[in-house]
Amino acid sequence: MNMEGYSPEMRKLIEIVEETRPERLRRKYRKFSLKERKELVSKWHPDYRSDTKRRLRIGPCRGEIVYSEIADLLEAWPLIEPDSIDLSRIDYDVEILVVGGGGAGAAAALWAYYSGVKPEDILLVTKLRFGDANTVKARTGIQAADRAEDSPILHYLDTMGGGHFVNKPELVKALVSDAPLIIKWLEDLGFIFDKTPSGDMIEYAGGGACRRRLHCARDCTGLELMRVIKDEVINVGIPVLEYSPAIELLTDPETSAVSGAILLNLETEEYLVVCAKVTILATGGCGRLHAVGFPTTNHYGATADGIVLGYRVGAKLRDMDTLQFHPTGAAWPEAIRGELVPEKTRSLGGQLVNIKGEMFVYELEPRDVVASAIIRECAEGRGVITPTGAHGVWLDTPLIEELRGSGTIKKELPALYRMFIRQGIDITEDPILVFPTLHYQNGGIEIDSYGRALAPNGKPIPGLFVAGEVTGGVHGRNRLVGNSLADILVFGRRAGINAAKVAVSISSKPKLSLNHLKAYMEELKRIGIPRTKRAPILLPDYRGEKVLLRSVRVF
Amino acid sequence: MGKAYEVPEGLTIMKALEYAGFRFIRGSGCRGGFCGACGVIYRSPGEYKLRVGLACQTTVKDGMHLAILPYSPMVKPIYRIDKLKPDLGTILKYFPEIVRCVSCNSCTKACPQDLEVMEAIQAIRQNDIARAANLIFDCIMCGLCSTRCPADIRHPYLFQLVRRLYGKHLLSRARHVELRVKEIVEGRWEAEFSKLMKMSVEELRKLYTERKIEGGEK
Amino acid sequence: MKEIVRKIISISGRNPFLCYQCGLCSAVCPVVEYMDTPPHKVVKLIQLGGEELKRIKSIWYCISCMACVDRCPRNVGPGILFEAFRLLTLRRGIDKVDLGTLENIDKVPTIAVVALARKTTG
Amino acid sequence: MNYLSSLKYLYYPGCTIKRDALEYEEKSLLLLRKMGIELKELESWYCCGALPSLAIDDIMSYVGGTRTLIEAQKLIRRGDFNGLLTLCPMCYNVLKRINLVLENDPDKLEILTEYMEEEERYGLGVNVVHIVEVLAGNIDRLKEIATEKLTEFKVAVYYGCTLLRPKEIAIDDPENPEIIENLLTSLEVAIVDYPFKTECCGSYHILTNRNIVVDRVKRIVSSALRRGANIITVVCPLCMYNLKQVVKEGNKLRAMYLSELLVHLVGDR
Repeated sequence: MNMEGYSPEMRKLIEIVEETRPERLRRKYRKFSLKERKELVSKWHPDYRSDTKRRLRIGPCRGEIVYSEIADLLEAWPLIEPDSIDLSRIDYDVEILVVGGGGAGAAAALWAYYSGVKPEDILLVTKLRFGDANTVKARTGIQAADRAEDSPILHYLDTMGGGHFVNKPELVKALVSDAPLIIKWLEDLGFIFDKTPSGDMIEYAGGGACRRRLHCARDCTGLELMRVIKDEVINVGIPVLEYSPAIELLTDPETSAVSGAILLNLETEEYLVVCAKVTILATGGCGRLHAVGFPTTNHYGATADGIVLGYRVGAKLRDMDTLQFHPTGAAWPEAIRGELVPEKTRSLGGQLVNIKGEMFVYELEPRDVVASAIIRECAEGRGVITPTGAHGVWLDTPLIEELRGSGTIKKELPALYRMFIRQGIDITEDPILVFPTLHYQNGGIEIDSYGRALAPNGKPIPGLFVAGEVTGGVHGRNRLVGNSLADILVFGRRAGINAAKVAVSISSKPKLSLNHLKAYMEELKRIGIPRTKRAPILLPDYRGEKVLLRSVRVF
Repeated sequence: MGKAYEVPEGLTIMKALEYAGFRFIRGSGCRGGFCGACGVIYRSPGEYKLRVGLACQTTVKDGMHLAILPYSPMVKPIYRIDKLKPDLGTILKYFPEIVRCVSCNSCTKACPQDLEVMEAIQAIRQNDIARAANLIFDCIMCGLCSTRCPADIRHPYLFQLVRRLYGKHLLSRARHVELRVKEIVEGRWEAEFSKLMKMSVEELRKLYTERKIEGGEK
Repeated sequence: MKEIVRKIISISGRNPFLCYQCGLCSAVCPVVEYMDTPPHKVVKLIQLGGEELKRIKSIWYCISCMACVDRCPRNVGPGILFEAFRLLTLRRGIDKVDLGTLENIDKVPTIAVVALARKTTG
Repeated sequence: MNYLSSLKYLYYPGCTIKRDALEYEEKSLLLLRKMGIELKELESWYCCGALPSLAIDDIMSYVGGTRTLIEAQKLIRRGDFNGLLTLCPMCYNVLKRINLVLENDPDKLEILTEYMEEEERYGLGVNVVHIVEVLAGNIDRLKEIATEKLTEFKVAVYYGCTLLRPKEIAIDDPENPEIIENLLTSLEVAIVDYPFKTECCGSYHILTNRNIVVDRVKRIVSSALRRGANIITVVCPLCMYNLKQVVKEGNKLRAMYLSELLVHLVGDR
């Protein structure tokens, strides 16, 4: 079987897409009404199926429904035995500990530094390399309402509407009000935005947004973002510890405030003790849990570690019964299955088309609507089945060239073009097959507008800030394109600034304990969780079945 | 790595190694060709060329010999971007090795992003920062070019400096962004926000449905 | 013939044994006064192939101005022998100048830096 | 200028012109334009290496220059160009010597061609010229437009090394070059003769042994001064930089690029 390019059977199907192209070039599919949207989503989206989730049996949010994969992590034993950890020997004694080396963590560290904390009093720790995060994979852009035709108010409405109106208003207000400021900050740092020669931003339309508001750096916005702020973190001298994920938070036995973390050096397998006045969790999302068996666009380390750590110290989770399935992940060829086909492909005019060459959805509906529509087409037999048995619908990329002139794809979507040409498919000539892919964790640890982690009683957990994808509340039950990069920077910044304020106000050195963990373990014992179930998992395991069955752990 | 494993056809090198039983700590990042964590060097049977690529983007071929590069050693210079002048002098100070480029083109051949790396180095040498920044915009900083460079150029960090010099000092600033920031800081939108935040979901929903979409749909 | 001499000959393509020590090279060399061994004497030492060859620093002062090469009546081209001599060091990966330590590197014309790099780094 | 046939050259600026000698470029281009000589800058060009390797087995050091020559070759095929012009004598020297080596050694050209993997091979024969040669060869055009008299100028001409050595590529007699003097004399500019016009300025020692450069330049400058010069004219950006370590603003002696001097002469200062 040839695994690159298209098979002759698939080529026949592509002819149908080509036949209907001239007709489709002339019109757009109408938008769904709110009622139609709701019907579609509730029937086809995994968020609305009952077999994908279950009730939590322990912890601060006992009784709440979350995705089963998340519940499995929360109902699991820690990696360490509290009594075997020597907390008297502190390896790093800092003011602010930032856990996570993606966009949110880097922004938090920088803004803590800008707020007066000495760089050497900050420590940024990360599981893989600094910058190995979903941030680098964010392709399409950053939303910020900065054009005269636009306003933060409209951005607010779009975000609330996209999130099904369950977003936390104070967080959305913070997001939309700070976003332009973030754009300015990035400009100051030397971020290369798509601009006109006079310096005006070229802004693109995004699904669910009523104004063109996406600020892009070609189709590698997240990559450019991570490159720039990582460079800056190193320049200002903030120490970074790579391959050292936090595997547990520490609490002060007297105040119950979070007072640092236990890290694991992945390469030497030794644990490290960090004492910190304030800890900022910026650990990212959960795509690598492969909820409901979906492929994912996420990076290798997206395993929801922060959710586990935060929950064990009493943080409230919200909207963990919803995940974002990006409507367009590559469905073929197998080598890139699940990888993101950015929304910009649709912003530029790429239409979604079923096996009969019909449009079945307006391509710029909110993501959950588009994803549901694609799942429906495939479930009802109007999708294409690939040689490896995956489902998909066509995304008519050559249409972009017809609409906007030849050369548009290479100019506007170079990374996408490259990803496919490596696999023998020229997207300027042939359409591509797409299917929803697990993309984003909509919910997470609930925060307030200062970035503080909240307990179920609505009070902040002292010493703990949270930022980025690991948080919940900003996006409600569905995130709009371009709001994730805005989110990580807006709340990374807020967490950094406010953590700095708190750190300055604390004069005494916090004490360290794992008391919270002991209490949590009592609960685990009570409901009879087997000792073999452990979390955080840190990295997914993709080893072949044969190997796993015969695995003997020696080293 | 000199040892044979049998894997299914069509897998990327990364997935093939995992199938064979390897579990990555280093050498796996975004898994989508964006982070440069998984540089790999390989030779194929019947080929004398030593090739490089990304393990997550390169499909395995029968008989291929390979090694994952866990890290590309190079030290990043420290600078304050706002204090620098966007010209070759600045770059020479931090990356003097670029004068050692002999236009051998090994870098371009190594680039998994198909960038014109050698052209970019030469553009820097010609003091054309803007052209260089645009040529290497898509750099994922994998460092594969650096491993092949006889001039010992630290391309990833060099290009990072070039891009920032361009973005900071040569691109015009967006005036409309500054205006909006000023408005927000001055509280221009506060009144509307407080109205909006007090609204019921029904009221919000009505505003949302009735809002005009820019460009509209036909 | 000593290995070092053989190498100098093969890299330069010139024959040091043709030199009859007229001293013209040293007379026209613009930097001879900074050298520990004047060019004609370096050529003599190459002919002899002795141990002291390894201690000669003159070659790092030569800037390939070609004055000695053009005027050498025996077509020995001391400057070209010097180049081969330098390359014996540079080709082992040993740099004679650390470009990273040059204080005025950002101020001088680029050609000066390029030329220095080509003549003193390997 | 219509009665003069149009002359066209490709132009290879080299790294230093675009950064350290912008005024040299500006004046040169202006002068040539006024003389009815058209220049077209190469679209891509590569570092020549500044000083050629003198070893016979250093083929790698020819790669940049040869790539540039191939670029020129492509354009020459399409347009009617008289050659590839350089302002920087180091670029001139390197390109000229690469031509020489490759003409005399077909094996080297073969190895290079194989290695470079360019779209086409270098067919030799790109005529590399230095601006001085073009000016000297078109004195008539210069005379035509020279409206000013520079009676106050007493010019010492400084050639440096790389236009004259090795003798195989020299633009004039390397022991006693007079090409620039003749040019200036025919334009009625007063010349001062002195013995150091082909002495090395110390070149790249400016980076590591500045004192060598200062010593050398002092010797050159004081000789010119003693003989009554008030202008020392230069064609190389590195010579210029090195001279300026000694020749400062307000001195009796002023350092001036040849093009700058000639631009004075055509009344466009």
